[in-house]
Amino acid sequence: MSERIGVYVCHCGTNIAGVVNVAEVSQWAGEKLAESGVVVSRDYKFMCSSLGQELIQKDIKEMGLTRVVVAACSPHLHEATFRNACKGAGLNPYLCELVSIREQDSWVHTDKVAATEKAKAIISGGVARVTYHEPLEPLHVPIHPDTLVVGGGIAGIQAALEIADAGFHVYLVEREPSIGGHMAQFDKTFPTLDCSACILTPKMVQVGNHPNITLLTWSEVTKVDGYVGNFEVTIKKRARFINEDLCTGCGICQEKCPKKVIDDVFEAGLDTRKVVYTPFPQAVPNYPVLDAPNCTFFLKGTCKACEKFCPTGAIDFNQKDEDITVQVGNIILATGFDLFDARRIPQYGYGRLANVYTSLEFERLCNASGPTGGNIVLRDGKTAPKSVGIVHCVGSRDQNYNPYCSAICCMQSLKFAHLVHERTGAEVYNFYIDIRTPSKGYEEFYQRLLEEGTHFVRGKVAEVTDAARQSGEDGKLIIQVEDTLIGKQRRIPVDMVILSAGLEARHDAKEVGKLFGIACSADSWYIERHPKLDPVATMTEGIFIAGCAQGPKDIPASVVQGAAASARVMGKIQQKEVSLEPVRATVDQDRCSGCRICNNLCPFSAILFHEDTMVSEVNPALCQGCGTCVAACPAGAISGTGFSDEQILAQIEGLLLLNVKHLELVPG
Amino acid sequence: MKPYAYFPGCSLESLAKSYHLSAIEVAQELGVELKEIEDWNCCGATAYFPVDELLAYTLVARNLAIAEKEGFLDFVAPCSGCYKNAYFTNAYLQKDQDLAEHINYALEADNLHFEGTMRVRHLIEVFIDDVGLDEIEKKVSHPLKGLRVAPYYGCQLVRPRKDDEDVENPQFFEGLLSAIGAEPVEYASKTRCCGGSLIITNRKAALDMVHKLLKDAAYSHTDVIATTCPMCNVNLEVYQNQVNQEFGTNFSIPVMYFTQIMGMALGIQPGRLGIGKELVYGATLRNM
Amino acid sequence: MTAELSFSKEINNLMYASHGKPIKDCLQCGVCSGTCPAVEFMDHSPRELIGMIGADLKGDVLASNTFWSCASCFHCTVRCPAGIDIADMMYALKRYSIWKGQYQEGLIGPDFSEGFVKMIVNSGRSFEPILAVTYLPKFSARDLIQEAITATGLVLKGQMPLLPKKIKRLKNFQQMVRRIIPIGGTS
Amino acid sequence: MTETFEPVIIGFTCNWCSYRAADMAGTARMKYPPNIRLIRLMCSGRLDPTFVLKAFASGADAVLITGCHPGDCHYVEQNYKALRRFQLLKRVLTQMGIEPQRLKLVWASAAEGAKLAEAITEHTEEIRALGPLNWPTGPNGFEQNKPEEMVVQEVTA
Repeated sequence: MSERIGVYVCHCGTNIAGVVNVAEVSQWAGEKLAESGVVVSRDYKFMCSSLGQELIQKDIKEMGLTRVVVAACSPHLHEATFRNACKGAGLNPYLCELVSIREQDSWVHTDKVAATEKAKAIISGGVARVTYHEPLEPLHVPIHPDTLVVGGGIAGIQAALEIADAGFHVYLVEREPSIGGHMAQFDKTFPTLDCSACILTPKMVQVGNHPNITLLTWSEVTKVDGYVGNFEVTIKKRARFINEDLCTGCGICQEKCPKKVIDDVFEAGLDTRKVVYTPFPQAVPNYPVLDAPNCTFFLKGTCKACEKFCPTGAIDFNQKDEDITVQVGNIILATGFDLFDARRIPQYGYGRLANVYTSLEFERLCNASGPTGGNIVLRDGKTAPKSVGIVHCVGSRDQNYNPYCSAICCMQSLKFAHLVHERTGAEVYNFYIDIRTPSKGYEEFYQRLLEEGTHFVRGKVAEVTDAARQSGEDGKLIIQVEDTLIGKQRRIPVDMVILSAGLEARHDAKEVGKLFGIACSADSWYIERHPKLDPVATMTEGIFIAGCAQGPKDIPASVVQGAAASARVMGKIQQKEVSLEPVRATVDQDRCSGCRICNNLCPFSAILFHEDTMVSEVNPALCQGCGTCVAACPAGAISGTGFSDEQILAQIEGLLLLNVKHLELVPG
Repeated sequence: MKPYAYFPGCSLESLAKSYHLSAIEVAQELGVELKEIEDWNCCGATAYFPVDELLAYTLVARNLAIAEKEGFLDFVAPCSGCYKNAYFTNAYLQKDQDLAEHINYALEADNLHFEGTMRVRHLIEVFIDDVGLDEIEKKVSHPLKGLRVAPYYGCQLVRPRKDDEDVENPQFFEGLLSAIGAEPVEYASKTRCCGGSLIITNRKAALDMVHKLLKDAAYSHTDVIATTCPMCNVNLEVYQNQVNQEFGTNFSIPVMYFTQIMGMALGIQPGRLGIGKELVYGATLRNM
Repeated sequence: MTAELSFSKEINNLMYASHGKPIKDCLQCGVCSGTCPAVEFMDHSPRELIGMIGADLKGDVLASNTFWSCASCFHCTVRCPAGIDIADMMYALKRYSIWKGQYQEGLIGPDFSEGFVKMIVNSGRSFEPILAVTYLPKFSARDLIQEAITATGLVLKGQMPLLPKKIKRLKNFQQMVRRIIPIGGTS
Repeated sequence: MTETFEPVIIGFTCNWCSYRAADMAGTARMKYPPNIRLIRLMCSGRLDPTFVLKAFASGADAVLITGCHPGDCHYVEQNYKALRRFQLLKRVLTQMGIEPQRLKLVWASAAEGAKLAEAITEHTEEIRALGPLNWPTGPNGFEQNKPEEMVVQEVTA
């Protein structure tokens, strides 16, 4: 064996040495693994300390080591440390292998003998593997300074503004006619109860006027090519039938349009809007959208009232959808959430019993700019409720619907309770399983509600019915529930029921995820790179997530994530270029039979097929290094850098070295 | 249409004769061939699982195995209880090999073997899914104009949940009733329990449940309650008087099997539908 | 492998073919109790009973009439947010208490179930009049009269046959039953 | 020797989930038998069936494949490919006269250290009960001394 390998066994204080006989291990490696190329084997108290690193560097220089195996903690902790140490001594960092005898050995086993034997096996595996390592260089890719933000809710707005203010250009794409997202629909925000619009609209205006922001509303991303630093994104700008250069946003068209339709989006179905409309007065941009499928002119060929009255001739019935292509270096997905459809729980009567409302409907109902001007009244439009029941966990924490907690419902329900109490003086009942208020000022808000005399009934509501069984129930909605704290069945008659519906991932989250090449959890929330230490990055370099797209969260948390994602993006932009781990697949052109089996296996479409030469090739910048194609190639033509067949097979043999010997000894 | 393996169940031989009669008549009218399987045994009802689960499965498996042996594809039960037991036993045995082994060991004693090839259906499913509402509508000769019928699903027809069916507010029964020209009644407790065998083991509780049901039905102006299960029918009809005594009410809501009501719409002569054997007989019906 | 199985474990094991989640997943939300049509007639609500099982209060659980008041309507099962098959748990408890011969005095449920089983084992079919013998003795005088009235009413209306039916291959059938009982372990 | 028989198990882990789960088990000082020896791959999708056969050929008594839960794969969907290969492998092993239960697949997310530890313990016990892997010999088996051939045969098959 031509390689000269150094083995370094770490005590990690007593973390390892307490269970594994480190000295014995290192001596064993020095003797028994000599035939595999080990020329030196040492143990040391703390290998990661500067002294420990110098020990390795000294040997590299003086003994001309060509490979290094460190047996210590998990590579996820100190791989970088030891690789840099080797680099410092002139050895290619990728010729160093860190094997874990702490997390995988000393910390999980008690039998010292067995643990020591296992440590030997692990090291012999590392030695066998490292022999086949090859010197590698990290890949360097330039970063385009522009950024794409998808979704104009509060998270997207925050992210866009942070980046734009830092002097970089941002494309902000929003599906709806205006930015603002769900927050624009709310009346008050918990726990401070400040007016949602008052704090949101200034930010929306900033976005609208910002020189560094290109705002594309009524638009959707249809195609994403390229890779970190160099994405090419195609955006479909749907026809608005309004000439944006001419439109002054005066609103006359909206006023004159003779046709009304139910507004299912912004007013949550509680009110109507015109066919030419801006969803709400403070909309950004303030020029309207013409909803063609409902437009009398498009349906019957006559009307054109809007066109007649438009003072600037901005109406353009011939406008077509257009595709815009932009180059960006990074992408932030802030696509938000959908509200759980309360119809899926028939026993709660939504859609069947008039005075059962969803949370979003109620937000509009108590919103000063909403259909009732903020008067909390029943569907008849005049009667104020004398009693209101608020049902928590609707569609959340329920195996039949969504198993997760939607995080915002408790506080939202408390807010509703307060508003009802404040504006109508009605008796309010909250039906909860657990009250969760784990954030600054939240528990205090709960206290406040208790003081206001809101009734709290601990029990999941069984059903809401209008079938009166006892006196006092006629004409009421009866909430059937077990009050679990007193162990009694209760039927509570109320005038209005509010269902605190949970949050769900966007109905098209999976497709969108595929479009951008990022993964969804089973619940269709986008998966972050690390739940704690890398919460806004994804497994795809250059693509970040913020807000409810990543999971249910409230406004403060969404803003934080928007800012965090923008910080990550600006960090990347400042680097001017990214260096990528060289864990990549490469195709040996001569051995490739052109069978194309690998082509469809790659989720990142990193493998392209050359029709002319009839061979496949891997684009190193697109490849994420999962190695699936390597495993699948029937010709063995694809090799995975850093995880090659030779390396793995050698490691297997190495790991079993001891064992094989053992088999030889024991007959049978 | 292929013939169906017909499993009447014990009640249809005694308490629910009229269900048996009307089911056969209506099926014939709609060209559905129901072939009673040979030498079937009791399905175990709800009283059986409390004693021995395996034995309960065996009882049901025997009937399924007989139907399999006779080469049927669909196993049809008019009784919701039988249906539920058959459906889930079939499903469990298909999933659980060990369980199936136990059971098959027992079945050998009767030279039978459970394969799991049956599709278990309730009679109403067969009419709605296989015959189809349009077909039924075509065959209606006496549409039940203005007759307010309360569809009573009860429990075992829709519960426990199979796949993703709506177990809280199903609609298929309403569809069937509209198809025969009747007016389906919207009422609160169409999937609420009738008390089942509690009528025997816990009379007070059962009567209370029946009372609530009748109350809800009456509240929504019901001419007749349509049932899909002998147990429900007996509880709602036969014990109506006891409810009246118990709660000082005076309900007299006729209760009929959905097949009897279908039969009337299809112009089958009432006698042949077992009509006239009810204890409660509503004015509306008499005038029909 | 432990010698003594806890009561809650025993019940879990008894839910043989139940495809629901284990009882310990219970959130104590009470949706089962709120849904149960018979809950007013139970000395402990289903939720309480689940809690008691979790706390291994074997005696109190077996003394309860809750599971004997269950009509097996499965409404709780389909609504349980924890995916527990509560109705099936009630069956499990019935089996357990019959096997242990421990249940509240004066209940009709146990006798009824066993009577039902015996009858089917004897005839292969169930038949109301014979069945009555097993449970009528426990009826109050008032109920008895009621029952008589209803019954005669039924007979007059020709809804109640007077002779029981038996299946043809009764021998095989009983043979079959005998093959299972040792596995199930009924008395 | 079956009393004292200690199997050797090779475990393949995914860098993003199960390997981190193993780290977590360590950090939390959870205990499991020392019979398992882990190999880190970037993804369970990297698992070449050859690796498993190689492990058996080189003296492993069992193999444990671990990866991200379906739907959670860090490379979108590669764990599904691992699942397919696992099923294929089980068949191949049976044909080779190796008890298929020697090969096991477990999904363990980065947060499921406990689950992984449990799975390892379980598998170890199963294999302890099963006894050492004895290469079948005779007409339809393979010669103990040349497992490599078999590997080649089976992979191209």
